[in-house]
Amino acid sequence: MVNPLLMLAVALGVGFIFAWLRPYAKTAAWTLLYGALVFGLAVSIQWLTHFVSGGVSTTVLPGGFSPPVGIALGWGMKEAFISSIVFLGGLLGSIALFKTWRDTPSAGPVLFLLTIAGSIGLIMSRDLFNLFVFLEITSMSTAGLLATGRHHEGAVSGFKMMLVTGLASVLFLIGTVYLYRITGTLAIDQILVSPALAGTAGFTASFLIIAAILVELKIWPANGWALDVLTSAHPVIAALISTVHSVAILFVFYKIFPLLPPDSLLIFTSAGLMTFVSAHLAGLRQDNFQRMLAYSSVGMMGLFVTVITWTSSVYGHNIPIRIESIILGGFIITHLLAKGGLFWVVAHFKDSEGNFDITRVGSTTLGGVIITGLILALAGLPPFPSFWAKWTLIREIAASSLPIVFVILLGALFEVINLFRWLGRALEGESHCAVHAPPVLSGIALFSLGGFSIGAIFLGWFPDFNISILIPFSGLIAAGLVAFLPNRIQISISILILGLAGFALVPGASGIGQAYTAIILGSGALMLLTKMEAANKDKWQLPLIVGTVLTVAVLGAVHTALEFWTSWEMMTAVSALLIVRGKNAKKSALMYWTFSMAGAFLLLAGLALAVSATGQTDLSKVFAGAPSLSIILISLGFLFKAGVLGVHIWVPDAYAESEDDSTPYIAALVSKAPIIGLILVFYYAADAFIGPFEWRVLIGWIGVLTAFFGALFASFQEDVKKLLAYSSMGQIGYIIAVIALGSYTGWVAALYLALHHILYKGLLFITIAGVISRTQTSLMYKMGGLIKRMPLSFVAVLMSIIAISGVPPLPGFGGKWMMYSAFIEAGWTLQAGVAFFASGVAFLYLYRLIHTVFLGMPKNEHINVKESSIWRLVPMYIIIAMIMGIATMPKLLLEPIMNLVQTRFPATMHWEAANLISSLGSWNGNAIMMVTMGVFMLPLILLLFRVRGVKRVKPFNIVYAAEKPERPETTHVAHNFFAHYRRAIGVIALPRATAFWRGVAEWTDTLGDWVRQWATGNGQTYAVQVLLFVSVLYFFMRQTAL
Amino acid sequence: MNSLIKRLKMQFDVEEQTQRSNLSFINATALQLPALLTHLRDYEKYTQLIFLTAVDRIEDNQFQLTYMLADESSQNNIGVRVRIDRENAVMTSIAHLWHHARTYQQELREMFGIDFPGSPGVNDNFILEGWEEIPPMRRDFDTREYSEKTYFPRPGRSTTHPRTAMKAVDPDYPELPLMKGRVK
Amino acid sequence: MYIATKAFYLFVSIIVALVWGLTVNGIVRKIVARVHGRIGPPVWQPFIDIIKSNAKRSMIAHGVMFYFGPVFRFAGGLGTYVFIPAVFGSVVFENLSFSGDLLLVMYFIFFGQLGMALGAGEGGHPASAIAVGRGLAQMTAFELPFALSIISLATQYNTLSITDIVAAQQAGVMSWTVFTNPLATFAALFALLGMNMHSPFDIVIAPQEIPLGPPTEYQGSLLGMLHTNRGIFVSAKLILFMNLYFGGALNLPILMVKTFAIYMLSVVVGVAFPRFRADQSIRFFLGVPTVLGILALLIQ
Amino acid sequence: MKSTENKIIHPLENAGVPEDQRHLYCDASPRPYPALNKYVERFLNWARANSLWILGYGTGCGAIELRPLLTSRFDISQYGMNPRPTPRQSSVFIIGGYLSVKTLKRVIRSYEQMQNPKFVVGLGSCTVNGGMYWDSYNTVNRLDYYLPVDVYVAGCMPRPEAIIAGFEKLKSTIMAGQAEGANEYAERFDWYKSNQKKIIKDWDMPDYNW
Amino acid sequence: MTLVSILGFVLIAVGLWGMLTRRNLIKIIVGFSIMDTGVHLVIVSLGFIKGRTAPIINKALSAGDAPSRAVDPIPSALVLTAIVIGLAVTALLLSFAVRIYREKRTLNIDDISELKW
Repeated sequence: MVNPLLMLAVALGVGFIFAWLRPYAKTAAWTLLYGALVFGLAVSIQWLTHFVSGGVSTTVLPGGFSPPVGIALGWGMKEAFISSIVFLGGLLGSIALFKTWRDTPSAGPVLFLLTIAGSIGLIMSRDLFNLFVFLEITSMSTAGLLATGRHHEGAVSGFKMMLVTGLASVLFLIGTVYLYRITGTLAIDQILVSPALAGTAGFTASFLIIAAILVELKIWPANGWALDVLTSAHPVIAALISTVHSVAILFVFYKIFPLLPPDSLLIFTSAGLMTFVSAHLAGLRQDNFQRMLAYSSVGMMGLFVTVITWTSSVYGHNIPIRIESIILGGFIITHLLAKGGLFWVVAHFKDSEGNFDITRVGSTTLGGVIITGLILALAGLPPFPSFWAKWTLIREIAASSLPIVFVILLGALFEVINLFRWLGRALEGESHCAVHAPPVLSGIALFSLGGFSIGAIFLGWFPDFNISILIPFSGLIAAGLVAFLPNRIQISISILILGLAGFALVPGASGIGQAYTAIILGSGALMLLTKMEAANKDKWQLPLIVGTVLTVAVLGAVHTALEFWTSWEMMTAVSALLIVRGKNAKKSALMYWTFSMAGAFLLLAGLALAVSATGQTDLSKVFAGAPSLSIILISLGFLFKAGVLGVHIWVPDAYAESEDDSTPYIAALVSKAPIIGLILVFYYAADAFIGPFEWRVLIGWIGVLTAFFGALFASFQEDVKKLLAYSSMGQIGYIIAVIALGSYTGWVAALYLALHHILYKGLLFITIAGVISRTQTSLMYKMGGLIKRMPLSFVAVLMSIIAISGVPPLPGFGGKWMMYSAFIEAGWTLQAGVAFFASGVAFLYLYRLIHTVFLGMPKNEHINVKESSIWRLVPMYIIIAMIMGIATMPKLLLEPIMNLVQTRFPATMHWEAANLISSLGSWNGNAIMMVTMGVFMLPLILLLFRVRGVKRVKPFNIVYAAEKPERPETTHVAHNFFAHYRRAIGVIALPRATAFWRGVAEWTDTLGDWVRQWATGNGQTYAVQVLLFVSVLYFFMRQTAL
Repeated sequence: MNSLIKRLKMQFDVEEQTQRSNLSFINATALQLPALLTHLRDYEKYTQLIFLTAVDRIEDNQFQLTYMLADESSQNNIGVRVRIDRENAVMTSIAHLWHHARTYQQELREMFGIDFPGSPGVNDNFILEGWEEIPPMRRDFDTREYSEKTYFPRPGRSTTHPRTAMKAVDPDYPELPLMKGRVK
Repeated sequence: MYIATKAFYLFVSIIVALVWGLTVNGIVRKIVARVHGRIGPPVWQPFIDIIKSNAKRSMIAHGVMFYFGPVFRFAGGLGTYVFIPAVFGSVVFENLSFSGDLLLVMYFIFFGQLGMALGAGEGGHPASAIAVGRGLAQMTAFELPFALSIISLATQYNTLSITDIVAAQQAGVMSWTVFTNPLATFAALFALLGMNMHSPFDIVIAPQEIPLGPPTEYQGSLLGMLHTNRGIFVSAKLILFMNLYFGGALNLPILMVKTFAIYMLSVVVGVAFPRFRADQSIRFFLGVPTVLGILALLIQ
Repeated sequence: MKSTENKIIHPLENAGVPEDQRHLYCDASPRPYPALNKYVERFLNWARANSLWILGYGTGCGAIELRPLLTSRFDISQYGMNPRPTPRQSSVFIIGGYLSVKTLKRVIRSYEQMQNPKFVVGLGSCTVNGGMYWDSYNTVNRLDYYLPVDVYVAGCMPRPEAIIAGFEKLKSTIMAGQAEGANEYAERFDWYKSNQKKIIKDWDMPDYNW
Repeated sequence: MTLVSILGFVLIAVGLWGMLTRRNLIKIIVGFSIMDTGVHLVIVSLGFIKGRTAPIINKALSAGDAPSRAVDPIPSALVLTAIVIGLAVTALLLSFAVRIYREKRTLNIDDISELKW
């Protein structure tokens, strides 16, 4: 084993040699520089593996004396890990900076090495004064690094930094010497055990030290300087400061925070939380990407402080290594690679004038993939390490303190909103500018992230996680890898992927989940056929669609809470990406993302609470023992995702603005995710149907009101996709309401309705996508008369609207019949009334849909419109055949459903031959189908006798006398079709929810702006803030300590 | 009314002719007309244009246009008469003063062939769709000849002058002599 | 054999309902005329009109859906009727009521409406589309009190089967729903006014402004079919109301008396009131009738 | 009879319609529809005669005399007659008085939109020979040159009784199977069309308004 | 609390006051220097034991006597390092000030706050 001290020595030494050697032997100098870094990395990793495999921590005594006389350097697993991080960050950073350094001779490389060396010193040293020295070394070298830039901004922010850190070091120094005075030693380990520490003087001195470190850690509000530094620095240097330097200081904090009594830790936790929330709040207002990253870094520091102090306050000094590794390790790795990666991306994509435009990043496929990966990693989505960290953290905190969970999740919500906003901007760009060489570094970063997470699973840290849950991820990547192939081969491969996933997932699932997974995969594959029509313009779309289908499907195959949460997050992320690839979808995707993430976080809080309360991992047991609060949180999360009334405002835009070909997957499949979630919760939860305050009745009302308002809003839309979106919202409302019933009939109805919704909503969206692709518009009043041009599409839409409206004989009626029966059986009569009203209002938009698009006057520009391509028609008619089959023989479908539901509720319906008997009435789908055929054929045959004299006329051959029809546009009654309805009851359809959420957004924005004003840019203000911060903190600490 | 005429005479070169106590006509020149009408509308409260009509003074080779205005507060009407050349029948549009004047002007354009340049839609069809002859209200247009030429007159139609027709005694209507007595 | 007998009975039942529906129409027209002090058309005028419409030699069609519109409409009327038991306890007039219940009947009403609306839509006449818009909007409104009333009945009798509901009312006049559940009955009767589209709720077919609305373009046999349907559909609606609220009928004469009386309700209201605008009638139905329906649900 | 049915009907030119709108209008010319079997036709004619649905065209002054027909005093509904708002469903077309060229155009449209069999009643002297406007530059003199008229009711204006008498006459004509105006219009289509086009110079509609 | 340490704290306060109230960069740096000096005084005062001598092993003070006769050597060692570091920081700050003045022609701290929010 190499002496770890050598890393430090080599780095320092090479720093000096480099400066001396560079003018004479460039190659040798550079080799030495990188050699030193690689050496350090290699040594650290070697030690790390040593420790992981059971090595014992050692203490290095460079002077040969033990404390208090000599300096002691600690060297254990944590130190080795952090120093690996530091060297890795340093190595990557120096590679990224190589070009800059080579072109302009400066002290940069030396200072860089000094910073690294100082950081290593900070990590290893266990001597207070030694720490002070290393703090100053790193501060000065980073300040120096700042000044190496061409612009004076570096000097300015360096000045501010030195001012504030100077102040901090004064505090540190005073604290140090007083501690020395009290305890007689400078070695941390000895101070900690010193009895003198407990007194007031010891407390104050320790406080000064820790306050100085907090200032260095950029805790709000004493962090304005850091924001300026990170904004003005060269991005790679900013990455170095934000990751390497900060992580080193964080480790210092980790070493010394036990100096203070444990009951004061809550103050640190709060300070960390405030930093976390305020940084992300202020970050929302940033339009400079690098400054946003600065805020993100600061927020991360806050989170670290929270995590460290909180775990310590819960576990004392015996924090389980597993938890510490996952939470801190996960976050630190993410911080290093993702945040560092984003800084490197900024560096790489800056134009010659130093301006950074994030749209340039997304303009290349590789750049897009990389920034997507980095941002998703930062946002804590699976399979990135931060995801596991987040899960573990929230699960651990939920066990003891729910408010902290909510604060953390609020901050995280701000963060993910902000990150996704930038991602949306990045992906918006089309390739206009010259393509850069791929940023290899970021690629490496991404790769390591994925590698780590998979490694984490192999390490067996999560025994409740089955690797098969990551199938969607591999499917997504596999589909992405073949994106260069011709379209049809690509689609065939995609369908194959879905099939393989089915083989892998379906046998492992059971019950409702199994059926669900199979159905989602099947319908996804069916819908994929439509893509055969034409080559894809967007290479992202197909992999994302495959990913969406798989992530939605995998929800049925999960067994543990962690697996559920993982697939839920994957589904959210992938579907948001699918939406954001639409033409003008940036804003709507952000809205979707915001509400989905808010729902997901509620779900996370609920799951974490349930898991920690039950101590179980298995989904069924978790739900079975879950406390009411967690059931409420979980179902609230699902309701958010389902877009029920109140949080529905993302629905129309997300559906309408996503690509026409993507919408069916979102509308028909993704919308089923919350449904299966609700079903799973209520299936397993023991008391979900009793609840503290009739929670399910509330959900039931939310459901029917969603159904009603969805239908009402749909009636007033002009955009066909928005109409269908609101229609989906309404249908989901019915399903939620009947799930909430918690009765046998209700659940049969729910499953039946959900399955139908997949069928006819998929059918509708496929058909309408075909129409839109032919007519090149999605505004209904611009279409019209298409029945003559697209008769097969018309039939498809006709079938689906009959199915949706519940008119017999198509299977929609069965759903409605069971729904009303269930409502009446349960005594939910008023809800039944509202549901009936909703289904009446549904007629309005359904008629409007078919009339405005297919009937009425054809427009001149659509005179040569052709029928949809065969690739659309085939899936369309397969679905129609399925609908007709179900209509004729509903028993085939219903019997399995009823068997599934029987496992949860006692049966209240039974079959008599083809007659389904409920406690209220009966339904014979078979007979109804035949009678309908009969009564339909009778007049038809009568009329067929008269078909000979009939003259087929043209559109304008309508009744008119004084005024002849001018143009098809003026003759087609389409725009604002239900104006009278709006006049009658439009007052209840005012966009109140939209106004409310806009208000929330504006208030958040204003708050963020207010928080952001703290960073005034004036170094003196920053210094004052530091003093104030320290004073206030001291005040609070005294309160708790005494 | 009289004071109005007096005031007008002070400002414009007009002749007046009073028909009733609340109805006067003044003759003006085509050149003065817009100014005169604007004055009447804006300063003399004659805010309403009742009608605009034309008479074919074929003997003078002129059209006489009459602009009838009303003062709703005093119930007084004033008609402004303007004569324009019949051969080159062009008149200033007053559609900017009263929007509905465009309809009258459209009608005059169609029926008399008087052009009002700048009047909106003045050349659009009004009543006659696709008329190809000289404008039918011009007195040199022989409407009877045109009707006979165009409308397939039913043979056997006879026309009697009302005066002679009313004198004839119909045995079915014994009260006719009473009527006859009235028609002299 | 069973099927043949059933089909024959069904045929008889349909013919009776059709003839009765048209006759009621004729009688009402006669009565209204007499009230006006006119002589009025003969009672059989609706039949002549139907023959006349079918006697048109030429017909035009705007497309397949236009042609299917009346077919849907008539099928909707027929279907509604065949799922309702017309005479309680009668083999002939039991129809096909065993294969469905009240919900089926309610939704089958939509079948015809939808088809007609589609046919009218393909006709392409602006007035048709406007009228369909009005009609659908008004329908959503008057279906609400009706639905509330039906739900109230279902909880009252704990069944959705029409035959069972009729059976429960056989204990004498006071066991009729109109007496046992008057709120629900009145809510439904308000809805019936809207359903019959008599004045004041005839904005849909407003003959002067939007020439008859949906059937503007229909003529000849297509119109004849619509008129035929009017006969059967009126019968179906009246019989449904009779069954649900007025104790059903044990034989045809009682059926005739009861249905005629129910029909007269909307006729009397119709001749007495002028027309509502579409939004007014929507708000009307969402007002008092809906409150009645909600009360009917809450009071039980 | 067979020959008329199978006659290949030349498509109409529809020159009056702008070129980009021609595809919106049917370009077939009308064809006569033969009567059916004598007895059937007799029955159908009875029905037609007893269910006369009126399309009233009332821009002429004669239309003022149509209103009383609907009142209690005259009540034509007792004869099975009813006003009908759409030409598609009407069978008798009442021209209420004089027709100018402009209104004739609208009358032709409405007439052509009615379905065979259809009947025309000319009301007032103006429809007979132009009446008091006989020498106007703008009034049609003889309606039967433009549409096949079944019954004229003379008078200026004819009283409601006269109109009812006219309807009686029309009914007996229908019953006798002689009211074949629609077929006549189709058979002499070119003649009618040329008369119409002679006076309607601004022919901006299809040649036959289906 | 010795006089020296009180003086040190006074210097710290004076320096801090200068740092926080002066607008001129140079004066701020001077303030920083004063504060630094104050800190050094405090450190030295903490190690001082009355009646003892400087902890320098030479003829006057043998290694054996050192524990009993010399003041605590560690604060003195610390202060030496601290002085060096303070000097370095001051130098760095001054170099920043020079650089800022070269490019912005100003030494007013209010004029260099364009990086904000």
